[in-house]
Amino acid sequence: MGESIFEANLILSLFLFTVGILGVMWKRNAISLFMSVELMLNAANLAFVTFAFQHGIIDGGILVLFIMTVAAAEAGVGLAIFIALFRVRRHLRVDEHDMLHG
Amino acid sequence: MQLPFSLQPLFDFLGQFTDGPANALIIVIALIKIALIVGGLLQIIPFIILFERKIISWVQDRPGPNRAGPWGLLHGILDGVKLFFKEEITPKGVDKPLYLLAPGLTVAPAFLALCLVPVGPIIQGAHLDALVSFLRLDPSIIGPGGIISEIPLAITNPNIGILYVLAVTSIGVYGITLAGWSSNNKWSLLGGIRASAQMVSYEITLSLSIIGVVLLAGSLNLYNIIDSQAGGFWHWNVMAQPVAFLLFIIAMFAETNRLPFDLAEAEPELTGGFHTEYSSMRFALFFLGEYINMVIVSAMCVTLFLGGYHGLFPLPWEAIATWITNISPSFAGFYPWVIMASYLIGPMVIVPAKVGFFIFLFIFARATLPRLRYDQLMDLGWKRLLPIGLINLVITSGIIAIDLMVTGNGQVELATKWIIGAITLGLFLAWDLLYYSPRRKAQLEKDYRLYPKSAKKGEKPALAS
Amino acid sequence: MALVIYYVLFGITVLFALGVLFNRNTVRSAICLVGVMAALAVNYLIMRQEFVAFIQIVVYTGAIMVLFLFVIMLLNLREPEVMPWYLRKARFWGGALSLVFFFTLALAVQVWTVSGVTPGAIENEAFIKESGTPEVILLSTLMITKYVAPFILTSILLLVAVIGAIVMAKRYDEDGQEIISEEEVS
Amino acid sequence: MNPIENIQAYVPTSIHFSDLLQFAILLLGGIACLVFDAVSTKEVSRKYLPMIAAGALVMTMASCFFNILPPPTETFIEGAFRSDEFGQLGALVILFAFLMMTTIMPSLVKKRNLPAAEVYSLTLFAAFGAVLLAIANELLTAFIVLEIMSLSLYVLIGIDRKNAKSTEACFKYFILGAFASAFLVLGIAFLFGATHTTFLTEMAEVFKAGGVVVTEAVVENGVTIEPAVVQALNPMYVFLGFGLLFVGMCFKLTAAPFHMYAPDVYEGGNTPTVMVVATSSKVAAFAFLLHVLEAMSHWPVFTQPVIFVVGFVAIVSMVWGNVAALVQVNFKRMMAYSSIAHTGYMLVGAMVYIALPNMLEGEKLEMAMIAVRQAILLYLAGYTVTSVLSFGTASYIDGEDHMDAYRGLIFRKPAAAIGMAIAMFSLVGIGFTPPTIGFMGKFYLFKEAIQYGFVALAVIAVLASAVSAWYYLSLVVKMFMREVDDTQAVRLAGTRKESVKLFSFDSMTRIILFASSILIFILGVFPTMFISLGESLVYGFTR
Repeated sequence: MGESIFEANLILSLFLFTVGILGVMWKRNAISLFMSVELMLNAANLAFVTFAFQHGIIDGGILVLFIMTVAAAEAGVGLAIFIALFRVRRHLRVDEHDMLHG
Repeated sequence: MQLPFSLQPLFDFLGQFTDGPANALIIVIALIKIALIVGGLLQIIPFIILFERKIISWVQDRPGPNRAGPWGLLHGILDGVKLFFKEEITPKGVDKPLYLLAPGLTVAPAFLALCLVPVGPIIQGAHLDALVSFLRLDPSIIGPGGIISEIPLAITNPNIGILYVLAVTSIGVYGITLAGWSSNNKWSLLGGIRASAQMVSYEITLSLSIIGVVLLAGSLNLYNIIDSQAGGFWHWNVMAQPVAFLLFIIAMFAETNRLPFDLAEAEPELTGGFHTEYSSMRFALFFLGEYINMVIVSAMCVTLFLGGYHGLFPLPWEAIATWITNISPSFAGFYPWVIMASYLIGPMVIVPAKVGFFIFLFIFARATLPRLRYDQLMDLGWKRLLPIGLINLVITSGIIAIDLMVTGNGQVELATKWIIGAITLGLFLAWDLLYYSPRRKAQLEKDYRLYPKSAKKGEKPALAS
Repeated sequence: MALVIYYVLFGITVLFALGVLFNRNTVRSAICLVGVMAALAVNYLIMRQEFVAFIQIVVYTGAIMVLFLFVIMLLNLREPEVMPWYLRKARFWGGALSLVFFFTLALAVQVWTVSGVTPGAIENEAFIKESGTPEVILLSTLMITKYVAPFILTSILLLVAVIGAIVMAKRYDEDGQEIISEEEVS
Repeated sequence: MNPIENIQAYVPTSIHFSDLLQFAILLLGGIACLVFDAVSTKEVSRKYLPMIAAGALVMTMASCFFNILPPPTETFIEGAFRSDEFGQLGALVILFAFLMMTTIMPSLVKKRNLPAAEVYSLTLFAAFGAVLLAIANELLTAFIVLEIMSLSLYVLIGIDRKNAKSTEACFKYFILGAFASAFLVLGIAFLFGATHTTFLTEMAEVFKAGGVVVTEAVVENGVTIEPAVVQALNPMYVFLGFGLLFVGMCFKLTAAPFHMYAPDVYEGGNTPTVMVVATSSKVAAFAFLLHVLEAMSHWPVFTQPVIFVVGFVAIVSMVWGNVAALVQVNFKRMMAYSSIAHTGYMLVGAMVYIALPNMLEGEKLEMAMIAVRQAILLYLAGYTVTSVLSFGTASYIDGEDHMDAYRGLIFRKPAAAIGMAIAMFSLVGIGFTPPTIGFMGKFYLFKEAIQYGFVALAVIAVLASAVSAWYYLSLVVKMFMREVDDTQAVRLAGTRKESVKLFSFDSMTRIILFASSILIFILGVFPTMFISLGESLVYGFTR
């Protein structure tokens, strides 16, 4: 069975990544936006694990662990930033944050 | 001794549907274990509830439930029946899918974690051989050299059991959080927020206290952890990790949302918290989940710190069995029974007793301790338990590293365990008695002015205005 | 049999991912993301990366997503996402471009992927089965030898994240201007 | 040998953390800031923390003048790092901007009531991440240090939480930064899938061999069996991986199609942090990008398409950056577009860098690559010094960012106006201002491009920089020639009057500003001095 799931997994990974990009483009809520970014990171993790399994390189697992840690750190800081933004603006609707332009 | 008929044809028949009799056997064994462990626990839970009410009434000096059945034994069951037949109310304005999902998300992880609890030793080697020949099964499928070479007395035994438990319990928070969110009720929402923050905070303490044990055992497998504590209570991890044991107990209370930490449902403030809008069986599922969680964290505590299914003293069961057979020829048939007793004493006596102790602890804490305020809860979790856990971990791993370097056999010596225990406990007590408690007391006296300075000696202390 | 399970899982992952994208309710979308993460964990289990699979559940669903839910609930973001994306040309073209991106790449992967396990993988698997070395030990050995630099730097990253999160999220009381606080929680 | 046995028999060879000792000073300084703040009062920590931070930065900069890091032929810490020009000279450039930032920060901390400990420790951590990113030799390490730098900078951009603009800038920077790092990670994943490794030196071997080499060379019966390629490179994975990684890096470098956030972030963020974002993070990210390109350029298939892609991004950055800057009325937004344009110029150098291995061989190739690296580093150094001067002056004159606020600055703050004018002349570069570093940097860069046949690109770059003269010089004109127009609604810059104490951070800011305006000319007249300094630091004498 192992032989046939790589392509499917890579395509799944690309699919999740694309959904993440679409989420970043389409969503209006900052938190949904950031969730889409998390989805993209998950897609990368899936690609890592798939390659590690296909080629028998254990390293893939470790790289995934590091990326998870980075994602956790990013999430912590990001959500703190959202809270700070909410405190000054009272909402998180992305397309209404337009104080800066022109 | 053998059964009068062979069970093999049965599995051969089932094997037609499951790629061979070995798979069928695996499935049947798993089903039997699930029936015994899960079914058994479900039967016991009404009595745990009754036990709780009795203990509380004992603490409060009143009779407690005593109407239905002798000593009120039927109360728990009748409560269940009542909840089952109550009308199910779905309030207006709830987020329906999440509202229905939440109780399931509370109970399902609890049952998943139950799969891991090792209630007894692994049947393997000669004993498994004897069992197989008793059941007259094919030794090439099950037996020391067969496809199934061991039967652990736990529903499943993955290599990374501890991680599995952590993963599954971390899912449990979703039930409470979603219940709070979907109810469309501000008290419920507050309960849900509190629960999520609390569980994430205390999971860190929980993990920190577990890591020390994992270091001592050198494995994430629950059976390996228990084996590293074999040989009497002086081998138990509580001797090596007393501080971690305390931390684990505190985090255990917080993880199950039990009383000193039950801010998610604090009834004087939130009228019932996350389950305010639930009734009937949906409410009962939350209730059930809470009690199963209690049992599971108790069982994990037992597994990690109190030697699991091992008794206080190691009993040489083989020797006892041989001795009994040697008393008189007519006792020869007792040998397998004694061996069987050695396997069953864990699930039947030792584990229930130890778990029961912790259940009692849970209930006693509920009856005696006041609830924490939210900021106190966070202070305790982040400013006290987390640093203590980190320091404990650093000391433990340092001493273990020295031990491994000196002996070089990959195992932690008994003396090292005691040294770790003595040092960590000593430091903890020294910090508490010499530094923390006096300051805390001074602070409290300053804050609340229980004993004003003007009061003379011998005078009755009076509350200042 | 296992292949069927895998494709069911594939379908579940895709559905949950679409749920993340198209749900207007933030919390439901978060729950869908939890679903994606859990499904990926099962996927890792199929690929025999047990440790990574369970860490995925502990870290992503147990910590990160709970944090997301906590913030959503703390800020009480109940308003649905009004998402007339099909009306907005920029969004529409962005979406179309990404879909083209996906299909091209998927096709390319389909064409170019060397199917099958490389010899090294088969050898490894046999070795793991024979020696019975748990994967965790291999991972941890690698982590403190070959990948020691990222391992140490990760701890610094976490320190930075802690400082950053605290400084961004804490209340300011110097000037008595309390904007919004966790009072609602306590 | 089985790969897993390989792991079990892995003997750590070169874990000498002392190799990173000079950069660990930054880390220790950051932690010292936190500890000091915990044990002291607010006033005391506000007074002494910048000293700690500046001290750590100065110590690290001083150590950069000694040959501490291992030579470029060696990797260290298990192959995670490798130093070249960007290791010591690049660190010097990076830390210069950070030093400027720590000297400007105290007044900002006081004025806006910011948390001092967090500001200075995050500054030091960001510096730590940046200098390590410049020498990273492993993709994952690079990613993690990039995140250390980025997370610190996200927070520093928005540290003034009461200011809605600053918070919004922080939010935009964060979201797009996280988005970019997701691209980066997937890119790393596909490169890992193609080459089975994340170490750039090993990756270079794989690209040289054209595939993954597993078997080692064995001598059997006097016959050497060459190592065999067990798996040919999958071009799909390489291109996908590189493409995603390049997109991610373009976000960090603010190259043109991925620059959307830069103007907003530059406008909203506080000036000292924006200065660092514009300079140090760009130097570090460029160093990393060059290392990746160096590893991959050994693969002949790779060269042509990637030259096309990088060239495209370079042209778009130059053209769009310069054209959009023409219409800006806000100084910081103008600088943002200018920084996009400068990224474009530098990408021309990166393009030459990729093309080299196909043109030359052996010793000559090595010399040429060093020359291109030095040219890019010289350009980066010039850009850093100039930006430090312009942003520093802008923060020092402390007014509105609106361009009209600079009218007649020469009559109110002559020193600031002259400094700003020098910076603007240097930024223009080609055509007008020969003795400045801006000119010499561009000269060296475009010389390399023309030498290796990218004449058209060089012409476009020169034309683009000629366009840039318009908006840079119009600012100078505003400062020097226009009278103060009282009817302007804009509040005029430079009205702040404070007595400046000697030995204060304010005076240190002035000293650095003065030093950088001198440096612009020194480096402009003697650019070879800088280059030979780098050579003697990196290749001069063995350890």
